[in-house]
Amino acid sequence: MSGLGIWNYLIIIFLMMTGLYMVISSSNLVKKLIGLNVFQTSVFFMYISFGYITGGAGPLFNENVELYSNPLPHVLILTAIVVGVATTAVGLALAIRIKESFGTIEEDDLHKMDSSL
Amino acid sequence: MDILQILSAVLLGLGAILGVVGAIGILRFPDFYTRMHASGITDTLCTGFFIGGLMLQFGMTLASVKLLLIFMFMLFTCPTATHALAKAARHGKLKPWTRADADAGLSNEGRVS
Amino acid sequence: MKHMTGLLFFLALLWWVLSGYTKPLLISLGIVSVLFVAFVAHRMDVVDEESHPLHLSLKLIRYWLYLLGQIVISNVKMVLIILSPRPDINPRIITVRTAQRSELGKVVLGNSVTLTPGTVTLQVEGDMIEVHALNDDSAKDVEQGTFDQRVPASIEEKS
Amino acid sequence: MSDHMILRVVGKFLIPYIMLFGLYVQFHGDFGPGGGFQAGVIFASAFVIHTLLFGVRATQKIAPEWVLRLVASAGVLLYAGVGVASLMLGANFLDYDVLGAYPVAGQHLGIILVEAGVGLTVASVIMLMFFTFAARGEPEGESP
Amino acid sequence: MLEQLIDIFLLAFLAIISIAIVRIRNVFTAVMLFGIYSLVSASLFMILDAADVAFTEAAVGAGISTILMLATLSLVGRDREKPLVKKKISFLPLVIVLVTGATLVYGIVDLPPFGAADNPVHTHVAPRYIFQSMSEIDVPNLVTAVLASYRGFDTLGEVVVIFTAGIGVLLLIGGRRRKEENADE
Amino acid sequence: MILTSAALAILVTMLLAIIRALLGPTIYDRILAVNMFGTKTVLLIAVIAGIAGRGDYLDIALVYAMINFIAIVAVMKYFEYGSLGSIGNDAPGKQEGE
Repeated sequence: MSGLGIWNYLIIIFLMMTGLYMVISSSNLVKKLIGLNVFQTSVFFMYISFGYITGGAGPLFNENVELYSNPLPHVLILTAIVVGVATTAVGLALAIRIKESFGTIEEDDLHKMDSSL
Repeated sequence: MDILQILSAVLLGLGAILGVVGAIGILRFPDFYTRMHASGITDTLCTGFFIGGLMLQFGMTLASVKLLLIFMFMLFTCPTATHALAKAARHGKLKPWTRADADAGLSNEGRVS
Repeated sequence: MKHMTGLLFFLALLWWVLSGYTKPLLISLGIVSVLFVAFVAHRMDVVDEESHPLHLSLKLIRYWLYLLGQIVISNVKMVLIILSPRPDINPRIITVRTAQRSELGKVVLGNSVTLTPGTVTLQVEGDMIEVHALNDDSAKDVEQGTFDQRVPASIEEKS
Repeated sequence: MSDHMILRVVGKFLIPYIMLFGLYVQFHGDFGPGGGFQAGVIFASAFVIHTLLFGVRATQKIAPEWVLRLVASAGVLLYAGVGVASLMLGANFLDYDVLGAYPVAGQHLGIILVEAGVGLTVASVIMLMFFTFAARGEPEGESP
Repeated sequence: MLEQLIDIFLLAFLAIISIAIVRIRNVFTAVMLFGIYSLVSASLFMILDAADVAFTEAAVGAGISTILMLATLSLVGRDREKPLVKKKISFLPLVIVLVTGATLVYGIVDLPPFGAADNPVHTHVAPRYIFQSMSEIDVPNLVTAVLASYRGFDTLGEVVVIFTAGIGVLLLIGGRRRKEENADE
Repeated sequence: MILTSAALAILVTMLLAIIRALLGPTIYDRILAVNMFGTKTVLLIAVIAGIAGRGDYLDIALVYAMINFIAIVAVMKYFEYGSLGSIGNDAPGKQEGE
C-alpha cells in the first residue's frame, strides 16, 4: 500500500465521518442535508479511487492507449450524483413544508413543540 | 525544448505569478471593495496568460479555439459577476473603507452602517 | 429579423467550433439544435439589439484592442500596489456622467471599467455611473472619461 | 430586475448559447465527456438564468408546467419504449442489436434514443423542481 | 508523480472545507462553502481520470444543488443555526463518529493497493467493457457505452428515480398554498 | 512538467482564496472568495486537460465558467431580493425607466 493510497482512503473516511457528525449533531435541517451530501460525495470518491489506475487514461477510446481506468465506477457514480441531487431536492421540499407547518426548521424546537416526536 | 514550449512556459509562469499576487492582495487589502480590485487581476490578465500558454501547448487545433471561447466567456462574465456583487454589497449598505478611517485608528471592516 | 439572422449565424458558428465533426448525422442534429434554440430564444424574447449588437463589429474590435492595452497597464499598476510594503490605496466612490445614451453603451462602459483592475462599477443609474476607485491614479482615469470617449460611437447612433 | 442593467444585457446575450451548449453536450456524449444527464442540467440552467433575471412567472409562460410534466413523462416513456421495441423485435429488453440493419447501427440508434430520453427527463425535472422552489414564495398571479 | 501531488492538495482542501462547514454556524455560509466543496471535488474527479463524473458534478453538484439550497433558504429564512434553545453539548455524536471512523480506518489495511492495475475491481467485467465495446458498440466514450447499453436497465431505474423525485417535489410544495395559509400572511 | 507546476501555482492561489473565505469577515468577502475560487477552478481544469493532452476535457472547463456565473448571480439575487423567483415586473425586451 503506497502512501498516496493511504492518504486517499484516510481523507475519504475523514469526510465520511464529518458528514455523519453533521447529520447527527447539527439541529438545522438544511445543514443536516449538507452533511448528507458531504457523506455522499465521500462515497463517490471511494468508488472513483477504486476505479483509478496509475498511469491509465480516462475511459475515452484512443488507438494509442493501452491502459484505461475502469469505466464501471464512473457510470455508477455519474447516475448517483444526479439521483443525489434529486433526492436532496425532495429533502429540501420537506424542510420547506416543515417550516410552513411548524414555523421552524430547528430540530430541537420541533422536539419541544411536539413531544410525540 | 523548442521556442513555442519556452514561450508557453513564460506565459504560464507570468499567469501563475499574477494569480498568486492577486490572492495575496485578497488577503492583504482592508475591506471588501478593495479586495474586489485584487480579484480583478486574477480574473483578467492571469486568465489571459494561462489561456495563452495552454493554447501554445495545444497548437493549432480545435482545442485552442475552445480555450479562446473559455477566455471570451470569462471576459464577459467575470466583470458582470464582480459588478453584481459590488452592487449587492452597496445595496446591503456595506460601508467602504477609507483612508480617513485608517488614520483615525478605526477598523470598520465589515461594519454595516 | 436582422437580429435573428445574426443569432442563427453565431449559433451555427458556435456549434461548428464546438463539434468539429463532419458526420452527416451530427451536422443534421446540429441544424435541428440551432433551429430549436433559436425558436426557444425567440419565445423567451431575448433576441434584440441589446443582446446582439451586429451594427458595430469592426469598431468593437478596435475598442477591444485598446481595452486590452488598458487592462495590461492597470494590472501592472495593481501588482505594484499589492506587493509594495505600504500599499498606496486611498479608496473612494466617485460619480461620473457618461456620454452614453443607449443601454448597450452603458453596459460596455460599465464592464470595461470593471475589467480594468483598480476601478469597479458599482451602479449605473440614468446617465450617471458610480465607480469605486482604489486610489487617486485610477480615479483620475475614470473622471477624465477616457473609456467614455472610446466606446464605439455607433452604439449611440443606432438607438 | 430593471435596476440590474448590466446583468440583464449580459444574461440575455448568453442564454441562447448556453442552451446550444447543452444540446451539443447531449449529442456528443458518444465521442467525449457528456451525455443526457449533464446536457439536461445545462439546458435547464439556461432557464434558471432566465428565472433569475426576469422572475419565475415570466419563465413559466415560456415553459408552462403542463408542458414540463408531459416532457418528463415522455422522456421516461421514450427510454422504456426503446426497451419494449427491442422486446417486440425478438431480443431482450434494452438489447439494441435488433433495432438497426446490423448490430452496431442498432446500438448507435438505441444509445441516441436512450440518451435523448434521459436528457428530456432530467432537463424537465430539474426545471420543474427549480420553478416549484422559486414560485413557492411568490404571490399568485403577479405576472407582468 | 507530480500529478499525484495535485491529488494530495485537493484532498487536503476537501478536509479543510469540510471542517469549516461543520464549524460554521451561519447556514448561508455553509451553503457557500458547500459550493466550493463541490468545485474541488469535481477537480478531484478530473485528476482521477473520471471526466464524465467531473462534468456531472460541475453541472449538478456545484450549480443546481447550490441554487436549490439558496431557494430553500430564501423560503425558510436564513436563521443562524440554533438561536433559541441552547442544547447542552453532548459528546455522544463525537464518540459515535470517532468509533465508526476508527473501525473504518482499521478496514483500510485490507484494501487492495491504490491504483494497481491488477486489483480485483479491474479483473471481472471491466476488461469486457473496455476491450469489446469498440467492436460491439463502436462508441468511443466507454462511459456512455456502459451507461446506455451494457447497463441500460440500471440507468432506466435511475431515470425513474429522478422522475419520481420530481413528482415528490411537486406533491410536497407544488401548486398553490391552502387558503388558511394565505390568510395569515 | 511546466503544466504541473502551473497547476500547483493555481492550487496555492486557491488555498489563499479558501483562507479568505474562511476568515470572512463579511458575507460579501466570502462570496468574492468563492467567485475567485471558481474562476481558478476553471483554469485548473483547463490545465489538467493540457496535462492529459485531451481537448475534449475543455468542455468541462466551459461548464465550470458557466455554472460559476449562474451561482454568483443566484447568490446576488438571494441577497438583494431575498427570493430567487421574484421581480416579475419587467419582461425581457420591455425597458423601463430607472
